[in-house]
Amino acid sequence: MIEMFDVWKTYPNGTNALKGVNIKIEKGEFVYVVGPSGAGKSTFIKLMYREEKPTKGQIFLGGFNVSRIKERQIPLVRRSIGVVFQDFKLLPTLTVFENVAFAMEVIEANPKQIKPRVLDVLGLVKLKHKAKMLPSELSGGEQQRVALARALVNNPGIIIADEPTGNLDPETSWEIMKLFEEINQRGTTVVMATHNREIVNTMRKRVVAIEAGTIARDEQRGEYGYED
Amino acid sequence: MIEMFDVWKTYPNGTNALKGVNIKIEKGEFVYVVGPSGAGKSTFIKLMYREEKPTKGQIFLGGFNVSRIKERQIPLVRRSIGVVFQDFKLLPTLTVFENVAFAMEVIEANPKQIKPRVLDVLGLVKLKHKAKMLPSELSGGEQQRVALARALVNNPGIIIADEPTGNLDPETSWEIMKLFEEINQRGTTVVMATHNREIVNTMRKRVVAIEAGTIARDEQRGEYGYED
Amino acid sequence: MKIRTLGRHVREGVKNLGRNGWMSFASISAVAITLLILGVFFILAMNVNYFAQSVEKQVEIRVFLDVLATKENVQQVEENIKAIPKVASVTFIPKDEGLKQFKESLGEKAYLFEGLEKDNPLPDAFVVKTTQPQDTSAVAAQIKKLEFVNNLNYGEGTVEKLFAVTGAVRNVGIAFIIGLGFTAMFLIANTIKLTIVARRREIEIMKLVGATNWFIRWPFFVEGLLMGIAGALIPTIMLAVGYYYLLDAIHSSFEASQLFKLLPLFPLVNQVALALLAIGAFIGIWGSLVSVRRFLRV
Amino acid sequence: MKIRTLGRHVREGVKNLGRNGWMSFASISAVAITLLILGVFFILAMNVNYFAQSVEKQVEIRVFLDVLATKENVQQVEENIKAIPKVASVTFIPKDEGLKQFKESLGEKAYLFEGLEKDNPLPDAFVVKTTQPQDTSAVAAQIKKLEFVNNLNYGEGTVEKLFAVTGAVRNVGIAFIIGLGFTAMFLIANTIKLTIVARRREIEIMKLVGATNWFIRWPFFVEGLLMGIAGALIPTIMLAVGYYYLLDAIHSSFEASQLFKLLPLFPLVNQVALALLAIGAFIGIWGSLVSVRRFLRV
Ligand SMILES: Nc1ncnc2c1ncn2[C@@H]1O[C@H](COP(=O)(O)OP(=O)(O)OP(=O)(O)O)[C@@H](O)[C@H]1O
Ligand SMILES: Nc1ncnc2c1ncn2[C@@H]1O[C@H](COP(=O)(O)OP(=O)(O)OP(=O)(O)O)[C@@H](O)[C@H]1O
Ligand SMILES: [Mg+2]
Ligand SMILES: [Mg+2]
Repeated sequence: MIEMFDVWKTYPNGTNALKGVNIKIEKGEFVYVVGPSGAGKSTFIKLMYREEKPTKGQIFLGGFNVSRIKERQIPLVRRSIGVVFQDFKLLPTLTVFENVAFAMEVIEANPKQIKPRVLDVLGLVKLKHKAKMLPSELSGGEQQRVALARALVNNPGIIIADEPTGNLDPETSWEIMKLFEEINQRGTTVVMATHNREIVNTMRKRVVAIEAGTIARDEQRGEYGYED
Repeated sequence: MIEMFDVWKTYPNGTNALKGVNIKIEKGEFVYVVGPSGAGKSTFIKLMYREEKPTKGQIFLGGFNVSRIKERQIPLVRRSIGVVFQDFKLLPTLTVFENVAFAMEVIEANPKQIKPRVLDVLGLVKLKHKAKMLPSELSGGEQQRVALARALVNNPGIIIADEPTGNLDPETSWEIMKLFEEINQRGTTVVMATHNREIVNTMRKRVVAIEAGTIARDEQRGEYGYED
Repeated sequence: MKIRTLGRHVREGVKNLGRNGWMSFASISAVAITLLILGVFFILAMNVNYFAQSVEKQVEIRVFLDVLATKENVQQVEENIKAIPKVASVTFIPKDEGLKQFKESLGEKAYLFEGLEKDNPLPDAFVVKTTQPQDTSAVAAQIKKLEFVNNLNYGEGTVEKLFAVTGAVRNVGIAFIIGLGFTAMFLIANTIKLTIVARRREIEIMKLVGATNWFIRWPFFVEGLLMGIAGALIPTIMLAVGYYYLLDAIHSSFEASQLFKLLPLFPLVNQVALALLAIGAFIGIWGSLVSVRRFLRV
Repeated sequence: MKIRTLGRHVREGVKNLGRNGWMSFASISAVAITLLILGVFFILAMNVNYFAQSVEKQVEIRVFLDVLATKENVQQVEENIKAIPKVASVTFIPKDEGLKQFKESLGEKAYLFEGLEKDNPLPDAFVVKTTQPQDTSAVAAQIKKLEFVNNLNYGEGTVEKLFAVTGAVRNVGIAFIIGLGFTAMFLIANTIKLTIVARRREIEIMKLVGATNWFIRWPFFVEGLLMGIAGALIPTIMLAVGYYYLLDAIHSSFEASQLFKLLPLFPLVNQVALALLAIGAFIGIWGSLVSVRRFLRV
């Protein structure tokens, strides 16, 4: 499903964020990406949906060679992935409902199906009652859940989530994690960067630890690690 | 130090974020504010430094009646507080160094003292090497630490932090918490909204639990609670 | 793209005008003000041209005949003149009429020549007009060669100067209108760009969520078009109403209506409306699309 | 505020121009283009006014004396005319000179009056100029009452029309310049507002970090001032150079220099520079401060 071969990423300012990453993630897997702040987790994730271009190396995702793809095909890659961004990236002038619906409009979904589906997903993240509000009228955790709803709405084959529980209380976090588990059980590949030791250690999955731009550890049913 | 009497907050869109909050926080205390997503923690905090105005009730902070204060005096209140915002609120066109220095320029500190002090604080949050970068060139956790550095730089009497470890790995979170503890030991009042059960339960302090806009629990050396 | 998506884009474009209310307002008013200036100068230039034309039309050739010419000779000359290409009209002025006109042209000084009627020194004459005033000297040269034409007068020297002036005025006017047109375009596009730069983050987010470039462009296209049209309608209406009242004011004062002969309301207003709407719509669309493009590379 | 803080604000204002590079560029070029238009029309209006003045200055009163007036009488009349207030100059034109001038004014038609020298019908005359051309008819009325003045001619009727036209042209010119000035101000302020709206979040953050309103305003003040000045310098230089070459081109062609009498480079360029810089600086500052104010209520 997702494969990286010797992927390097140097940002224009000279920061070496990734240094030769090799990984293979199978269809239907559930992968935690862990590591200290600034290790390169978000960069690793951004390369998958082509927010960033690798400086060197090859990345394959679905049928696409993401590192060599034509400009015109980038939207196709992104539509096959649902992304929860670390900084949410909600459209500030659209309501919660419109933000989630936008992802469906982009794939030119049948307008009749948009409304029920969006309300469904907002129900899953418990935000149906905030559907008509703007992102600026939401709490941090609520915004994060809208971002999650938008990632889920199209039932993508891959879900990539960058700290989707960073702004959530443990209870809500667990509900969200159960949602991820459920989706994963239905065959969706899930890649999730997280700092939540409790979750990683309880809900055992594959753990990829990134440290200073390289994969330091890659274990099936792994632990968060980094005890203090 | 901080006192609230029957404080209500209704946002313009009708959301009742706080419903009659009474609290007294003494000078030098360390208070965790916990509660589910959307409970009103950020609102509670925003009232203290007057980002939001209470709909009803009185708020006293330092020598100021924050709920009745004159427009001209608001900056004075804010300068006596160091705030770590949930969404960081870094100035996008300024470098890390300039962002932190800005808080010192605002109080018209001696320019000669700005540079060493800013580098000092950046050292505390381990970001000295990123001093010349723009916020957009940082990882989520790095941005959060810049926000923290800015809150600390003026040695304010009160530190208010809205989930200051939300984007940090457990190890870095602990370092930050030790920093808070140290500052608190030197007499600084610390108010911190958090979702981090591990931290709250390990580093025991006063815990104020907010639920649906009211204070549900207020315990010295309390627990995070909300077991699942 | 499916047809229903087009509908979505149009709706979205309209909604965006409201969502970015203040910005839309700033943009539309900048477009309106810019086009107002352009429109005012367009109307001015058209009227200056009209005035220049009416002055040019007063140019005529006065052909003085030989005193000895018989009636038949005179008729012959008239036909010969008429045969010259580019001659528009030929009018016979008998010598008595000629003297009357001459004295009228002298105004107050006429009394100095009181006694002249008894022994009229003026010959019979023709007044010749050409189809294009600028052809005057060429035609005059041909008439001069005719038999029984003793002399002719069309203000040689002065007429050439007049045409130089009207020509220069016309060229300067055209240069001004073109220059103003381009600066108006620049200003409008610039304003639209500024409103779109403020939304660059939004464009980036849309792309990251999987929108194609055209999916993003369409609503901006509609928005730009609407801003351009709205920004053009306002000055068009202002100019139409303003010009109507100007004409009214001038016609109501006899003096002013003698001095200022302005173009009638129609078709001038139609021309202005067409020009402004075309520019507004074109730059509205072009400005948005160009500015959006800068942020599509995500 | 401490003095060293002022220094910080100035530095910060300058740096902000660079930090918001693209926006600053867009703003400055919009200011420059707008002021360029204003400057062009300012120069045009000044020259039209100059032309109108030179036409008005040609107005003179021709006073024809009684044929019976003796030399002493003539001198008496001259003194009497000079005694009238607002009379600027009096020139004696003997009758032979008068006939010559008259025939010259007839141009080609002069041959029709060949024999007139033998029996000159013209009397001696004075040419009178007034200090202000507009005083002509008043002065003429007074001269008419003098002894030995037989008649006078200053183009009654025509002159009034001329002044009506030049007055109208002047008023329209002033109206245009004022209108353009205001629209230029609006456009500049609008552009600056748009660049600042894009930075509203920044202003809010500064306030939340404890900055006073003035602490935030100062760098914007400096930035607005610099944008205004930069945006005014560009068109000032362009206009100065352009006008220099225009004058050059006109002077190098004899024909053109006869037709178009333009104002010299100085002091016109100084006036334009002053006007544009004043407007640029003023609106730059005003535009930024007003727009910043909207976002200070945090
Ligand atoms: N746009 C950018 N330009 C330059 N450097 C960048 C950029 N984005 C990230 N970096 C740098 O690359 C490194 C890896 O960043 P990344 O965002 O991948 O970290 P992360 O593992 O997601 O951290 P966190 O847990 O704090 O989110 C960091 O040192 C960061 O400063
Ligand atoms: N600016 C606003 N306008 C309208 N409603 C708001 C605004 N900010 C917050 N709210 C609402 O007020 C309630 C409390 O929000 P608040 O941000 O205080 O929650 P919180 O406890 O900080 O949650 P989180 O843990 O998710 O950050 C929520 O229901 C939220 O939707
Ligand atoms: Mg990250
Ligand atoms: Mg919050």
